Parts: sequence; C-alpha cells; structure tokens
Amino acid sequence: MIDTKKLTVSSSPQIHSADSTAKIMWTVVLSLVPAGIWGVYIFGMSALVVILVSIIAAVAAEALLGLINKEVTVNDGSAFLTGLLVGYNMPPQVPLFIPVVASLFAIVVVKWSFGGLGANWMNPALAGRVFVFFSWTGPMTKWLLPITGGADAVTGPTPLGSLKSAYFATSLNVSGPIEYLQSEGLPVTYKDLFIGNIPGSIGEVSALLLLLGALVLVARKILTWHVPVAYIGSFAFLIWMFGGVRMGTGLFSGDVLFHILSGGLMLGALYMATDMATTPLTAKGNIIFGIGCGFLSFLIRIFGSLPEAVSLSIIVMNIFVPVIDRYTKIKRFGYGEVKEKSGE
Amino acid sequence: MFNFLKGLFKENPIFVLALGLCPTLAVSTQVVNAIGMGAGVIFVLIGSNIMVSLLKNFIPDEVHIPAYIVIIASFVTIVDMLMQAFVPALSASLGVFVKLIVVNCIILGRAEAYASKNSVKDSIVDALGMGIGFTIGLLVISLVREVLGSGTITLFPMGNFDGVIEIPGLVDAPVRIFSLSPGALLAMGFLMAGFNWLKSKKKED
Amino acid sequence: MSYIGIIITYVFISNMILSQFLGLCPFIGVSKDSDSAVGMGFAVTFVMSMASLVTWIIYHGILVPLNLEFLQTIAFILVIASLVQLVEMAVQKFSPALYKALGIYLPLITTNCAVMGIALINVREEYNILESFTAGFAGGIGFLLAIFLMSAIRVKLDKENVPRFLKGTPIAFVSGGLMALAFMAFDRALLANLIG
Amino acid sequence: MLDLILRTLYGFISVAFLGSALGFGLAIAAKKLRVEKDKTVEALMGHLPGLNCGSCGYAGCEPYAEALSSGSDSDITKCKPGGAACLEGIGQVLEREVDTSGPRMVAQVHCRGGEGTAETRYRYKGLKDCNAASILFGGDKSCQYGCLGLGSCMQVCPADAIDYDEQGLVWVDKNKCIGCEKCIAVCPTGVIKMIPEDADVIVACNSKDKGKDTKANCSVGCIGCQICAKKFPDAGYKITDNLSIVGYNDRGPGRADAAEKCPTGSIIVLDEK
Amino acid sequence: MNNKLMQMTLRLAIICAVASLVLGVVNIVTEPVIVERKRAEKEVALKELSDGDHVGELQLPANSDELHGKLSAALAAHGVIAPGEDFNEKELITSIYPVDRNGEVFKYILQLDGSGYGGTMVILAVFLKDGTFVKAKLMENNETPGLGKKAEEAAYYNMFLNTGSDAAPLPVSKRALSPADGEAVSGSTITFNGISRALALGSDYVKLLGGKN
Amino acid sequence: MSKFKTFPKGGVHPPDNISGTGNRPIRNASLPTHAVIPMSQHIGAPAECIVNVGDTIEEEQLIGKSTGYVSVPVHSSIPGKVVEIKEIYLPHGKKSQAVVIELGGEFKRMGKPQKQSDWTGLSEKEIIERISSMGLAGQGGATFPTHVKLVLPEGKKCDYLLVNAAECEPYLTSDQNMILEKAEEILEGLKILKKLLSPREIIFAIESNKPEAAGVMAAAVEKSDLDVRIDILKTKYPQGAEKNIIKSCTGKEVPSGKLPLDIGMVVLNVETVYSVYEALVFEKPLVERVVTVSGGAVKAPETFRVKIGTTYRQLLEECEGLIEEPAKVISGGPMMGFGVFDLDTPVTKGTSGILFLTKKEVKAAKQTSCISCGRCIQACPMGLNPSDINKHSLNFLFEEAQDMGLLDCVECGSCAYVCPAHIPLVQSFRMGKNQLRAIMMQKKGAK
Ligand SMILES: Cc1cc2nc3c(=O)[nH]c(=O)nc-3n(C[C@H](O)[C@H](O)[C@H](O)COP(=O)(O)O)c2cc1C
Ligand SMILES: Cc1cc2nc3c(=O)[nH]c(=O)nc-3n(C[C@H](O)[C@H](O)[C@H](O)COP(=O)(O)O)c2cc1C
Ligand SMILES: Cc1cc2nc3c(=O)[nH]c(=O)nc-3n(C[C@H](O)[C@H](O)[C@H](O)COP(=O)(O)O)c2cc1C
Ligand SMILES: Cc1cc2nc3c(=O)[nH]c(=O)nc-3n(C[C@H](O)[C@H](O)[C@H](O)CO)c2cc1C
Ligand code: SF4
Ligand code: SF4
Ligand code: SF4
Ligand code: SF4
Ligand code: FES
Repeated sequence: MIDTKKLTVSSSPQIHSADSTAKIMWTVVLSLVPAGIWGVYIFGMSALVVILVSIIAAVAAEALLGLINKEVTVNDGSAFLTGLLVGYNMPPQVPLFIPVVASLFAIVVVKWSFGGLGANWMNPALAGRVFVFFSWTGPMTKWLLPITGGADAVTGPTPLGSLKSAYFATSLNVSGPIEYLQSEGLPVTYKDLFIGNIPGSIGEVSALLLLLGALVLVARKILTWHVPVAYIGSFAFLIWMFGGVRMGTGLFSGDVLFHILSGGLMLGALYMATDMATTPLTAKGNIIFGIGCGFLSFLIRIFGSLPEAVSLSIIVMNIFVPVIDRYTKIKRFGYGEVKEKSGE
Repeated sequence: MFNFLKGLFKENPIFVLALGLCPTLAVSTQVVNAIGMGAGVIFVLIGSNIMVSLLKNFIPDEVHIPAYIVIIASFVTIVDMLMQAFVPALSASLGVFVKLIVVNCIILGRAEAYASKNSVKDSIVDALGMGIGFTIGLLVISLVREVLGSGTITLFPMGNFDGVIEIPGLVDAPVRIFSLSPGALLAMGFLMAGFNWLKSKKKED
Repeated sequence: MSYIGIIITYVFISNMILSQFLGLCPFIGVSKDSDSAVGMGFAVTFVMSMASLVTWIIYHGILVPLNLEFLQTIAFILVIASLVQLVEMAVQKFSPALYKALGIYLPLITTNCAVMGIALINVREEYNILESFTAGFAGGIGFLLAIFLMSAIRVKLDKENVPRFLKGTPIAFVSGGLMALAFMAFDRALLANLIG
Repeated sequence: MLDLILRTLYGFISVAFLGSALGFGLAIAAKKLRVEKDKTVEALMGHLPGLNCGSCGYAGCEPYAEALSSGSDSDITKCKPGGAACLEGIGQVLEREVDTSGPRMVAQVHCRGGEGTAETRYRYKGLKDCNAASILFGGDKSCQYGCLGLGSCMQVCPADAIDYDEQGLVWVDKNKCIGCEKCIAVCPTGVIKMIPEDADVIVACNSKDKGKDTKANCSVGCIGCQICAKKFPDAGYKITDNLSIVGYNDRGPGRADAAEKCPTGSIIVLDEK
Repeated sequence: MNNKLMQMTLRLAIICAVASLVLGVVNIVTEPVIVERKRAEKEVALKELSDGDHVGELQLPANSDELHGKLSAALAAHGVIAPGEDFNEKELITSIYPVDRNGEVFKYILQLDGSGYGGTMVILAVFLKDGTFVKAKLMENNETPGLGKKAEEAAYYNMFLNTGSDAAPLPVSKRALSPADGEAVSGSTITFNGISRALALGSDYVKLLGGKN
Repeated sequence: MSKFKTFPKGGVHPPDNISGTGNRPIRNASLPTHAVIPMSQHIGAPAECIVNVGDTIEEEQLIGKSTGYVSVPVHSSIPGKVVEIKEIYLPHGKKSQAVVIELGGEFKRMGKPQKQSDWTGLSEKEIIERISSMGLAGQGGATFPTHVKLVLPEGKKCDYLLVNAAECEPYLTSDQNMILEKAEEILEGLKILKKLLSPREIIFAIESNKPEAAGVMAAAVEKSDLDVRIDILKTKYPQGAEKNIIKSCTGKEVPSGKLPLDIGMVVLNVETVYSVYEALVFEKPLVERVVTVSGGAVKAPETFRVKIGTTYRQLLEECEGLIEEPAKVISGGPMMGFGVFDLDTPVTKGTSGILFLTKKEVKAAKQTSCISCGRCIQACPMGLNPSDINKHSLNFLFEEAQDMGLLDCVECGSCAYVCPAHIPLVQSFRMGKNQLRAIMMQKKGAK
C-alpha cells in the first residue's frame, strides 16, 4: 500500500507556506527586469553587455564556491540577483573588467568569506560597486547621454553630478537644481527624471519602472514599507530643510522631487536597502535603519564630495545592523509591558 | 636555531600572534617601506633585547615597564633621527610610524617575555628571528598591496634602475583600494587565512 | 579647527582605526565580544584623553622651551607607560570590580598605538591644550565606536558558518576592511563643506 | 655646537628628573597599592594547556585553575587535553600523587554503517544535527545504536579531529584528537568511545540488538556470532549484549586474524599512522 | 627614607638619564645634517622655480587693510570668492620670494596653501609681475595617488599657462577649462579647485604688489 | 476583520482545508481486531501495566495503573485477550510499553442501553476522583492529566473557565463535528465543571471559520440555564494555543513560565469537556475519541469515533484507501502533528487527526541558510526571535537561547511555516530544549 521507507519524516510543522528563498529571489529579479530593459533601450547594447557580464561573473563565482563547499546554491537566485544589481549599478559603457571585479568582490569577498547566503553583513552588490568605484573612479564616473548608445556614444554628466560640481563653484544664482541645469545647458525636467530620460547607472534611471516593480514586491509581501518609507521620508524631509542651503536659497527650500528622483535613490531605497540579509530583522529596526540611510544620503549628497551618497550610506548603515538588531527587541509574550531582561 | 625559526613561521608575529599590526598595515603600501620598517624594527628589537637582557638584574620589577620602554624609545629615536638625516625619503613615507615602533607590541612583548629572562646571546637570536619574521610578513603584505594597489614594485633606486618595477596592465588601472586602508585590512585578512591554510597543510603531512 | 570639527574628524573622518591604522592590535584582539570591546573602548578613551593632556604639558612645558623636541618619543612614552601603570594599580586597589572588567586591557593600552599616536598627532597639528584633550577624547570615542561595531559584527559571525581558514582573526580583518570601505564615505571634503 | 651640547645636558637633566619623578611615583604606588596575586593559580596556568576548550567543565583554563587552587574542585584529572604532562604538573603544584601510567586515550566512532550498508526506516528531512535527528524516532537508521552521520561531533570538536572519510563515514583522526570527550557528550547514540591511542583493532559497531535484527538492519554490524571470541580465545574479544568488545590490555595472538574471520567485517585493524 | 624605594627611583632615573644622554649625542651628530638637508631642499626647489635667477629674501604678506580691500575686490571679480566672503591672505600666502634679474624684480615665487581632497596642500607658484602664471610645484599634500596627486606633475600646470593677467583670468572652475582639460581633471575636481583658487589668489596678490621689492 | 477577537501579535494563515470533513456526521469506525494500547498516552509518568500476556480483558477494564499525581490510568477499549506486551514508538518519537489486545468476548457497554448516573450528589472531591480514575487526559493535544488541572490550589480562584473549541489546526474537524452532535452534552459537562471550579464566567471560544458549530452551540446555550459567553475568534493559527486563546478572549497574558491557573484561568478542550460529561454521567473511561482522517492522498476523508488502540492502517482502509502516494503521514494536525512512518501506530487519547498529505500539500523546498527576512519574528505568537534562537541553538549556545526565550516557545510552528529558507526551526527548538534539560540535570547533579 504505502512504501513506508519513502515517507518523509520531519519535525512539525508538516506543511509550509508556498514561499521559498529561491522564489523570493527570482521574483525580485523579475520585478527588476523592466527597469533593465529601459536602461538597455536608452543606453544601447553596451548596457546589456555590462549587465550580462556582471551576472555571469557573479553566478560563476557562486557556482565555483558552491563546488568547493559541496553544496549547489546557484539555484536560489541570490547570486543572480547580486550580479544583476551590480550590473544595474554600473555606468552603461564601463570597461567590462570593472563589473567583473565588482561581481567577484561581491560574491567571493563580501558574501562567501562570511559563509554564503545570509551570513554576510554588508550588501554584496553595493560593496562591489563601492570597491570598484574607489579603485577606478574615472571610468566609474563617465556617463552616457540617453538614446546615444552605439558607436558614437556621447558622454555627459548626470544631473546630480553636475549639480555637485556646482556646489564647489562659489556663486550660484539660481532657484534650484532644475534651473541650474538649464543654465548649464543641460535641460532636464521632472518628467525626464521620473521616466528615466537622464544619464546614470543602467538600472537606476527609471524611477517609474523601479516603483512599479517594487509595488509588485510589496503585493507579494517581499518588501515591507518600513525601509523605503523611512529612508525616502527622512531623506526628503532633510532635503527640504537643508537642501537649498548650498544652492544659496536658504532653509526650507530644497528641491525634494529632484533629489528623490535622481542619483539612484529609488534603486537604493527600494531594492538595496531592503536586502533582507543585511538589514535589521524587526520593523522597528528597519525604520531606524531607513532613517539612518536617509540622513547619511542627505549628508553625503549635499555636503560630501562623493557622488556615491546612496551606496555609501547603505553600506555604512549595514555596519550598524547587528547593533540595531541587538537593541530593538520585540515585546515577548508574558513579560508585561516593558520588562527587559538585563544583560542581553 | 629553533628559536630563530620559530619567529619565522610557527610564531610569526604578524600572521600568528597578530601583533604589531598598525605599522604593518600602515606602511605596507610600498615594498621599500616594508624593507625600511623591517630594518628599523630589527635594529630596535636587537638593541633593546640586548640592553634588557644585560640590565635584567639592574631593573627593579615594579618599574620594569617604564624602564624597558625607555630603552626601546631610545633606540627608536636613534633610528628616527638617523633616517631623517640619511634616508629622508624613506623617513617621510614611513611618517609617524617610525616613532610608533616604540609602541609596537612585538618589541615590548619580546623584552618582557624573552629578553628579561634569557642570556644576551639567546636574546639576540630571538630578536633576529622575530624581527625577520616581522619583516617577511611585512614584505608579503606590501608586495600584495603594492602590486595590486599601484601596479608597481618599489625598491631602492640603483644605478640606472629608478627602483620602480611596473607591472604591465595593472599599472595603468590598479585596484587602488589596495593602497588605501580598506585594502590593507582585506589583504591582511586573506593572507592570514592563507597562512592558516598553509599551517594546516603542514600539520597534515 | 573648531572643537566640533575635531570631534567629527577623529570620530568619523580620521577614525583612529579605520583610517589611521592606529590601535589595531586591541581592535582585533579584544573585539570578540561586546562587553570586553566596550570596556576596552572606555579604557582607551580615558587613557587617550589623559595622555593627550599630560603629553601636551610635557611637550609645551618642558621640551619646547628647552629645545628638546628630539626627546619627544622617549618622554611621551615614559609618561604614557607610567600613567597606564598608575591607573592600573589604582583601579586594582580601589575598585576590584572595575579592575576585573577593565584590568586585563590596561596593560595592553601601553602598547596601543592609538595613545602614542594621538600624542604625536596633537604635536603635528599644533593643537592647544584644550584641543589636544578634545582630540584625545574624540579619538578614544572613535576607537570605541569602531571596536563596538566590530564586536557586534563578530558576535553575529560567531553563529555563522564562516569558512574554516577565515574563522577568528582573519574574518575580523575582512570585516574591518569592509567597515573601512564604508567609512570612506566620510572624507575631509565632507567635513570641510559641513563646518566650513 | 655649544648649543647642541647644552641641550643634551638639559635633556639629560630633565629626563633624569622625569624618570626619577615617575619612578618614585610608581614605586610608591606599587607599595601602597600592592595587591597579592594568587601564585598557585599562576603556577597551575603554567601547566594547563591553555586551549580553553571547556572539556573540564569550566569556561576555560583559568576558571579551572582557580577552582583547583581554591579547593572548590578536588578532581585534578579533569583536563583531558593536557595529558600526562599536565596532570603531573598540577600534581606537583598541589602536592598530590598522580598516576600517569597508561597510554593517551582518543575517541573513535564505533560504527561503519552508511549508505548501502545500513538500512533506513524513512526519509529524514531536517536539520543536519544528530541530536535534532534523534528526536524523530531516534533517527532514520533502522539500527538505533549507530552513527547518524550528521556530524554534530565534528562541530563540537575543538581540535578539528573528526571528519568524513573517503566512504563518507564519520571518523576520528587520532593524531589530532586531544581526548576532550566533547564528541562523546554530544553524540546522542553513544557510538563514540575512547580507545587507547595505540589501539590495534576496534569492533566498529555499537549494536546491542540480537544478531538477527542487526543483520536485518546493517550488513557490517556485529552480530554477536562469537567467532572472534571462540576461535581466538586469547585475543581479548568478549561478547556482551550481542556485541563483541575488545580488551586493549591483553593483546593475545590472533587479534588481527579475528578481523579476517569476522563474517560481517566489523572488526577493523587500525593501521599504524 | 625607605632604602628600596630610593634605589628603585634612582635606577629608573639612571636609565632615563643615560638614555637621554645617548640620544643627545646622536642628536649632536644628526641634527646639523637634518637642518642642512632641509635648507638645501628648499633651495633646490626655489632654484628650480626661478630658472636660475636670483631669489631674494623671504617676505610675508603686507599687513594693510587697503591691500586687503583691493584683493577682496579682485578675487570677487574673478569669481574666486563670493562677494562679501571673508578670507585671510596672511594664512593662505605663507611666504613670498621676489626673483630679480640684475637687481630688478620681475617675478615672484609664492608659497600658497590650498585646500584639497586630503586637506591642506602646499603649492610653490611663480608669477610674472602682471600676475601671469609661469609655473608651479605641489609640495606637501595628501591627495590621492592617481587622482589629485597628478597635480605633482609639471604638465598639470599647462592649463594655467598664459593666464592670470588681467586680459586672461585664471580658470577657477571646470567650466572655464577646455573640454580636454576638463576631462583631465575630472575625478579630481576638488584638487583642481583648491589649486586654481590658490593660484588665482597668488596671481591677484602679485598684481597688487606691482613689482615692489 | 476586527469584529472577531484575536491576540495582537504573530500568527499565520495556512489554508484551513476543513471543507472535506467539516459539518459532517461523525462515523463510528469499525472495531479493531487487535488494539494496541500504549501505557504512556499522557504527559507525566507512564501508567504501570497490570496485565500479563494471556489475560482475558473486559471492555473498559483497567489495564494500566496511574503511577503518581501527574499520571493517568489506562483502560482497555475492547474486550479480548492480551496477546503481546511490547515496546512501540509513539508519534512524538519516544518509546512506550503497549498492550496488544485481541478482540474477543462480550461488550459491557457497546450496543447496550446506557445507564445514567446522577452526578449532582457527588462532592467536589468525588468528582475529581472520578475524572482521575476514568483516565482523562486533555484531548486538545497536550494530553495533560485533566484532574490535575481541575484542582484549584489553596487560595487560588478560578475566574474563567475557557472551553477551547478553536480548532485552529488545518484539516482537523473533530471538535467542530463533535459540537454539532453533542452540544447539549458538552453543556452538561460544563455544568459539572462549574460545580467543581465555580468560575466567574464560562467562555466558549471558537474560530470564525466554523459558523455552523458556533450557531449550534449558541442555540444550545440559549435553551439551557447555563450562562456561557460565546467568543468568535479570528481564524488565525495558533488561535487555539492556550496562552493565545486566553489573550484573545480576556486580554490577559499568562506570564512567562507561569500556568493559566496562576492568573485564574482553566482552559479545556471541548472534547475533554465531553469526556468529563461521559465520565460522570455514564462512568465511562476515556477509551474512544474522535479522529479526523484527512489529507489530499486519502480517497474519502472522514471524521471517526475511534476505539483507542486502533491502528492508522485500519482507519486508512475505512477511508477507502489512497488516491495518491502520500509524502507524509501525520499524527495530529499539520502544524503541530508528528510525522510517522509506521502505519501500525495506534490512535491514543491525544490523537486528534491522521493526515495523509501529498507532496503538493507539504510544499517542501530546499533548505537554505537564514536570509534574515524576519518573517519568523512577525509570525511568532510568543514574541520571540526564532531566527536568532535557532542560530544559538545550532551553535550549542543553549543557555543563551534560554535567555532569549527558548522555553517560552510553544512549538506552534508558525515560524517554520513561514520561513522562506525552510529552516526546521521547531526541530531546532525541540532539540535545544532537550539539550537544555540535560544541561540543567547535569548542573543539578553537580550540586
Ligand atoms: C578614493 C578617492 C580618492 C579621491 N581623491 C581625490 C583627490 O585626490 N582629489 C580630488 O579632487 N578628488 C578626489 N576624490 C573625490 C572624487 O573623485 C570626487 O567625486 C570628484 O572630485 C568630483 O567629481 P568630478 O571631478 O568627476 O566632478 C577622491 C575620491 C575617492 C573615492
Ligand atoms: C509540569 C506541568 C504542570 C502543570 N500543572 C498544571 C496545574 O497545576 N494546573 C493546571 O491547570 N494546568 C497545569 N498544567 C497544564 C498546562 O497549563 C497546560 O494546560 C498543558 O500543558 C497543556 O497545554 P497546551 O495543550 O496548550 O500545550 C501543567 C503542565 C505541565 C507541563
Ligand atoms: C500551538 C498550539 C495550538 C493549539 N491549538 C489547539 C486547538 O486548536 N484546540 C484545542 O483544543 N487545543 C489546542 N491547543 C492546546 C491548548 O493549548 C490547550 O492545551 C488545551 O486547550 C487544553 O485543553 P485540554 O487539556 O483539554 O487538552 C493548542 C496548543 C498549542 C501549543
Ligand atoms: C528585496 C531584496 C533585495 C536584495 N537586494 C540585494 C542587494 O542590494 N544586493 C545584493 O547583493 N543582493 C541583494 N539581494 C539578494 C540577497 O539577499 C543577497 O545576495 C544576500 O545578501 C546574500 O547573502 C536582495 C534580495 C532581496 C529579497
Ligand atoms: S558519531 Fe555521533 S555525533 Fe558524530 S555524527 Fe555520528 S551520531 Fe552524530
Ligand atoms: S575527537 Fe572528540 S575527544 Fe578528540 S578532540 Fe575531538 S571532540 Fe575531543
Ligand atoms: S514555534 Fe516557538 S518560536 Fe516558532 S512561532 Fe511558535 S512559539 Fe514562536
Ligand atoms: S523566517 Fe527563516 S529566513 Fe527568515 S529570518 Fe526567520 S529563520 Fe531566517
Ligand atoms: S601595533 Fe598598533 S596597537 Fe599593536
């Protein structure tokens, strides 16, 4: 009747929700695809090559390390996702050795040194991005103008980049970023920023498609609102308060919309500050984490010299995650309202 | 002989004892610095080991740390002044870390653990072993860092040779992180892991 | 530079450990668990503040007037070593509990580059006595911050499946490297723009 | 030049002054603030191996030394990894007689049943941890005495002495084993037992089932057939609870021959390595 | 008094004293060498910058409100500082060496402090009397190799050549550079800003000096 | 949503799968030819076997004697002959002695007219004695000796008597069907308990996905003179867990490490209440119970009234066998039940269901390492951090795990159910608790 030797015996619970690590990872990958297609559409085939190369490097590294560890882990999709995000974070025409190094660094050093999936405490894709940014700053800060892909590609600064240079010029006489860019001969509208008609990293430009993808993830309960809302909210507030200071327009005059839609903030806040492995476990922890990211992004973007505000603030906050997790305890059942056990 | 070899591998001050890390990481951006630093440390180690060993009965126990430290500091200052006078370029690139040899944990450690209990001759051997072990560690790290981080190997200029070997390919686009602080720590971590691996290989044979 | 500037500098931008490479031995050695790490951090902060003060006095009170700058190293280290030993003895005598918590780290501080380093930096930057003290204190806090964050990470890593050869000290270095990578976010230009 | 010499003199005086002041201060402090250190603990620490492995039941070597010194623990044999030298040293410090005869003991897994040889009852799905698996009917093996093969012992072994061998079975490397017995404590089936380092053979089975049941469960298990004990009466084999036990002190003739004759091959000759 | 105590004190004092004595002796040997070396180094640098012409005595910026006012106006006009922004030329110009040929001063070498990516940079720069930039050398600095450190190369200053006079102002922002030069400083804008501003200050200051000795 | 009561934090929503067997009459399973009756069917000391092989046994004869206060006697469910006494595995993985009885002889009760006895004259002590001697153990799953629960310690008062009819486990419908058929009897049982405990209020708590049962109960309460508050609870697992149901109904929290009684609560499963009724009104020991046999692999799922000792194999046959090879056979509900591999395992006092689950229903996936998603924390009704406790437990840091609340874990499985990494968290906690017990024993031994 039944071959009892083939019955599975395991500890309770005996059934499981339909989700799995692999399902989550591949869903995130899918939700990112539209933004990537857009990037390839406006920057040309070189962008596609960069993305593919990043993914291949990441997956190959994962497969190799899996071989050493006698455990096949490429199917779980996390390495693919890391590779994809590395690719999305590259300028469209970057020399190909750079995404390769970034992916290898992400997978080998940042992820597997610590024991693989979930053991890493820093976001692999971002650490890879920052690693190559500091190593090869020049190529990492060369951008393509939209719809110029192909042989005669034209380079130009990102909106945020040229604004940043403006901060170092002493006298600005404009009301805000949009006007400044106009005066520089780089006219950009909010609509351009929103749909992604601007120079930038391949996957970061289209705020619209990123938002749509993230909505899918929210619906599938893969993303919770905590990090994105805390991150973007605190960032927007600080920008509104102080963002105008360096434009010379004083307090409470920051151009929130411009800053939210530019510089990869969307990609960072929706997809990279939400990487489960490297963010706090609890809702409260995630809100603290998000606010930290928002503050640092604001600080670096407005006062720093580096164009890497989003990447850097997320990996700086990654350092704080173990500490945040330690001090954001949930209330345990049967412990009264506040009673905390000491010495934990 | 055994004492000497011990410092090289089994008790390598950098990879095994994890001591003297600051200068190791700070000055290892160029091979030439590593050589200079290593020479300085060997000099100070030998000098202070000799003096501590000689004076072991003279120094009262209660103040032995200040006493040892004064001895070490003197040798360090001598090295510092000599470097400033005669190899100014090296002195400049080692910067404050020459003075910091004084707090290099290895030196006080050897004075305490070894020289204060052993004869002058043995102390010299110990100092040499430890010093060379330290220098070798430093050399390995600086080689990795300079090759990756700058694409060069900087040695002393001699005759026509300007002292810099350039690694084709890397020199134009080096992995600059390795010449900065994160690269130092990363390189150190992986070299140490490699060292552990070597050790376990040895044990198995 | 303003005092706030000094504090930001030595806590974040020129963090003793993550960008200056000072005090790495205790950073690696005593960061296995958070209690010791914090103990060490406070001990270092205390000694760094005191040492900054005392060495400033020795330097500007004795060495400079007598043109004896060449005796800087020996004088500084003598003072620091004695200070540490005195603190150690006093704590041991008067507060055995505190000694149990801190005592084992105090001797380590004598050979902690950060203490000597801040004394030398104070001279190099030509700080006045209060600035020196502030720098010493901020340097200590920077050390405390780094070692505390590091300890939390290491405690987490203890429960992860770190590859065998990387376990322990090597993975601490790798973690330190990644921390330093992130701390490159705080550069001097940021400070300059922030406080003018 | 004169200036330089004068400065040297100043330096001489001021540093001598500084030194004497600090020396004086420290000396006084040392006198006033003197706290006696426990000499016995220090002496004991000198003999303990310093592995802090915890097999003595204390958090590390120092707490054990303190316990011995204060007399709150009188058992001086608790540090297994220290071996004879350590025991002798402790004995000296505490002025106690010690018996350090006998060979060093190491752990070994007394089971060679694995895939293809040992039967399983069901498909196990769960943690790779022996104690966790043993919650579920004592594990998936039909034999209740054997090695579950999930490697909890490997995880606790402080000396990395345990690993899977070529056949994928758990095996202790006697050269690395420090004899701390942690693996024995963690193993839910009790299949790890201490043997002398120089052991020549072991009966690599732990099954106390009747021969028939053992045979049904595992093709390499000891079925208690008595061949070893009856055919080689001087070789030191004895059957208790359907299981052959080797004595390590009387190594009579025929020990290795018994291994040849064992119908299931559960007696294994250990090679001299 | 306790004998042991005295002995301890004495012994430490002796060690300290002997140590300092030894150091003193080494110092007697090395200090003159060090001092001489430093002097020679600077001399070589100045000589190189002056192209063999005679370098005059060291001067410091004049302490005059009038000069300061004029300088402020000039700098604001050249876009180096914002109108109304304060600055202190005495901190930024640390030394001035007039260079003369046959007794007549025709250029100046200025030691300037600029702020770069890694903090203060020390620049030695040469200007003609009318403020035209001649050449410069980056001395102490903490810039990044491969980026800001490029400013240590002599060729870096080609983009400033023939600028600085009233007719051709020094480029103080990337916008004023040719596309090729702009590309070249890209990635090290901060270093460029620091250097160009320091040079602009020097140039304007020299113009005000107007060849006085 | 908010119109139903619930506990505030945690919980999961597995598909309930009760439509197949719910709201259907309970069928009597045929008698077992061989009943396998374990001596340990409850929490606490196993009963002591007092029969020998060869003995002839009557229906409901005492075959196992209670061996202590926290222990219950065992009765034979059928008449017959003892043919074997052996060690068997029980579903929770531990071994127990079991008596095998071959059916034969005459039934005392079955098929005969029932003789009612009047309980109203009994004293409280006599009621407890009766409950104890009839072998009652909680039928909600934990099989805790019922009489122990019902003795109020000196100075303690019972504020609420809570009837747990939540039946939050998916697939299980035995409580539900029981209510539909035996509402009045259950109320009678409550009257007995009211006399015993004199609670301030009696609460009948049931999940919102069983409106018919709730309706039947409400109608019965309407007709009776007993005051019972009916609480409809939000359908959410583990609504039926003791501490959570108390929180849902009364807002009170049983402090960590304390028992419900410490805050004046007694919680009993409906079937336990029914057994109390039978014990007092018919003097009937606990020898049969209601069992749901279900799961996607079963051809005709059904709720049965089953003699204790009946094997799973027999019940499966009564469901007309399988339509598909099952991946798992479960004793109990899918969330807290135990997987078994031996179809000759008998039904015991605690067996509420037997499930034959298909691969599709199980939804197993490859285990990966923890990705720190925090879902387990969100799901845990006890406010624990399962991810972290698991990591401690797997690294042998059991005492640290205890500080983090390992012992507060009720093993509800919510965490492991949602964990996308498919980490067997509950297994880890059970192992951790075992190890912790060993450590504590060792410590006690050392002292
Ligand atoms: C590791 C590192 C070193 C840097 N070093 C310098 C430097 O030496 N000089 C400089 O001006 N900027 C330096 N920067 C700053 C950035 O390159 C800065 O973004 C750039 O100056 C402004 O961007 P842009 O020049 O492309 O407009 C450095 C940045 C990094 C990450
Ligand atoms: C050791 C132990 C002692 C208990 N003592 C009592 C008791 O005195 N009174 C009581 O009402 N319940 C007592 N209980 C029962 C528990 O409150 C609880 O009802 C039982 O464990 C089953 O709960 P569950 O099915 O939610 O797991 C005890 C349980 C255990 C394990
Ligand atoms: C996670 C969990 C879920 C439970 N679900 C139910 C349930 O649905 N129905 C029930 O009667 N008991 C359930 N219990 C058992 C109760 O906690 C409690 O033991 C029982 O209601 C006590 O009654 P009893 O002693 O009559 O069994 C559950 C226990 C746990 C730990
Ligand atoms: C919502 C979400 C966001 C993720 N973001 C990143 C990311 O930013 N970088 C990355 O390397 N991996 C990301 N991953 C993949 C995975 O979590 C990551 O590789 C782990 O950090 C590896 O341990 C993400 C996964 C999810 C589910
Ligand atoms: S010997 Fe024991 S602990 Fe080790 S793997 Fe086998 S069963 Fe597990
Ligand atoms: S094999 Fe066992 S006894 Fe030997 S060292 Fe490892 S854990 Fe200890
Ligand atoms: S099994 Fe334990 S830890 Fe997991 S959710 Fe339930 S109570 Fe919480
Ligand atoms: S649900 Fe699973 S993967 Fe997520 S945090 Fe908990 S244990 Fe980790
Ligand atoms: S060398 Fe710097 S602290 Fe040890």
